[in-house]
Amino acid sequence: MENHVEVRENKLDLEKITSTVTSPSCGAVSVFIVYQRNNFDGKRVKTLEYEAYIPMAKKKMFEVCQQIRDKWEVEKIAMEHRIGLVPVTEASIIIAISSPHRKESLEAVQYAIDTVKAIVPVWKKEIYEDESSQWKENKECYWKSS
Amino acid sequence: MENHVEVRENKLDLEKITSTVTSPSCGAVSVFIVYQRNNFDGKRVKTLEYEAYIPMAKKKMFEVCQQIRDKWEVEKIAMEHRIGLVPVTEASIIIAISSPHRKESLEAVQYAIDTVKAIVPVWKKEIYEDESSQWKENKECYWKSS
Amino acid sequence: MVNILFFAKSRELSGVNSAQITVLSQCTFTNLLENILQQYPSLAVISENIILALNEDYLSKDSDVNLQEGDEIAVIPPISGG
Amino acid sequence: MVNILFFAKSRELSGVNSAQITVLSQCTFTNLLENILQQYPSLAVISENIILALNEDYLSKDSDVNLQEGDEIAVIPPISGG
Repeated sequence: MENHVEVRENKLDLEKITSTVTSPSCGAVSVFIVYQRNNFDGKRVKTLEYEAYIPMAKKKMFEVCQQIRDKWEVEKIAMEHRIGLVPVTEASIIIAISSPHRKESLEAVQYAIDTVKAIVPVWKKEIYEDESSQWKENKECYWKSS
Repeated sequence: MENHVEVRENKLDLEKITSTVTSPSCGAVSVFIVYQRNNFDGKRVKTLEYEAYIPMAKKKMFEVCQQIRDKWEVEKIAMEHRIGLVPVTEASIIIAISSPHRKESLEAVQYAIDTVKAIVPVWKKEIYEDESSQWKENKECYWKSS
Repeated sequence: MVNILFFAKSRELSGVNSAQITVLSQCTFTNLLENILQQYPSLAVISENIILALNEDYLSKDSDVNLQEGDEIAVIPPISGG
Repeated sequence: MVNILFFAKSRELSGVNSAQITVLSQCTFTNLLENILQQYPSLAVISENIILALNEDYLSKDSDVNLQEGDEIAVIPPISGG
């Protein structure tokens, strides 16, 4: 039972993150990746800036791992979130989960991204080509008033 | 709307397959990978041998792509199946699907692997360390009698 | 004459990858399978566990089959891809 | 004295990343938030849209809060990770 959690400033390595969850006894690996889109409501996004309350973010990511293990029989879980400037088309988060059977890892990866978006303290600012910018708000965030 | 389908004898390249489905307008990529396990019912698996009815396999993989597009709004789909000798712990299939929103690609990748296992003519023989071997049968295969 | 392809266990049992055989041009799925089993009796042990494909599409077990010169039939044991 | 951390929009509005402030050692969530808003009035525009964390766990809006010297409070606007 292994949980790997990281918040890092550099580019996420899909191959490496996936390899941390493979094991000779696990047949299925599900991976979910969020890439940064180049537009929002028709405005062209120039770049993205992420910041995190790093120790709490990691703590909450470990809590997500534990919640997954309470619900599904999975083997290994890896999740890495990138912070700092993230160029358009690059990944901001990669979640990889292995399980003996595919149903578990597929359901778990979906739960993982839903829950990360709801409870992990990370913030994204979209910076548009017209130099305006906006802090985004996940719809999964329960204390968002609107 | 792009579908990439391949049946190949060499190692599958996760990074490359995933990159074929990314696009500046697509935020979510879901990937599912099957790795070969080293045991079956307590017998140690030495190696795996896959064979395919290649043109029909590709045709059915394209049909899976079309079924996905009938059901979900996804952007790009890539699926590659490896054949020939596949060492234990290496991947036999990688499916990657991008979509503007995560729910679609997550559901679609699950449907994709379920349907590939049901209709794509590919066969796996497990070769055990005691030199015995066995053709496997997917439980999803409808003309399997037992 | 149609081309017939064998895969996996059906290939091992028949001892060949492919062959050319003569079959009725109009028949039922059941007739066609019986005809193939007569020509390849070693397949009998998996006869309950086989589907046929015609030109890269599965045939339904209750279908009528129209065959033309050069058609490709495949003998398909339970699949195990993925 | 407790440490207070500001992130994202709350950091931009307060103008600081972190500070040390004096608050009541026993209070309700609402008291604590009011106290912080008094000391950082620029946060008023997002006051309906903030949660507080104490030592890396979210505080419930209807909770009573016990604070000790050196505790870490974070002002957390709606998150947008993932």
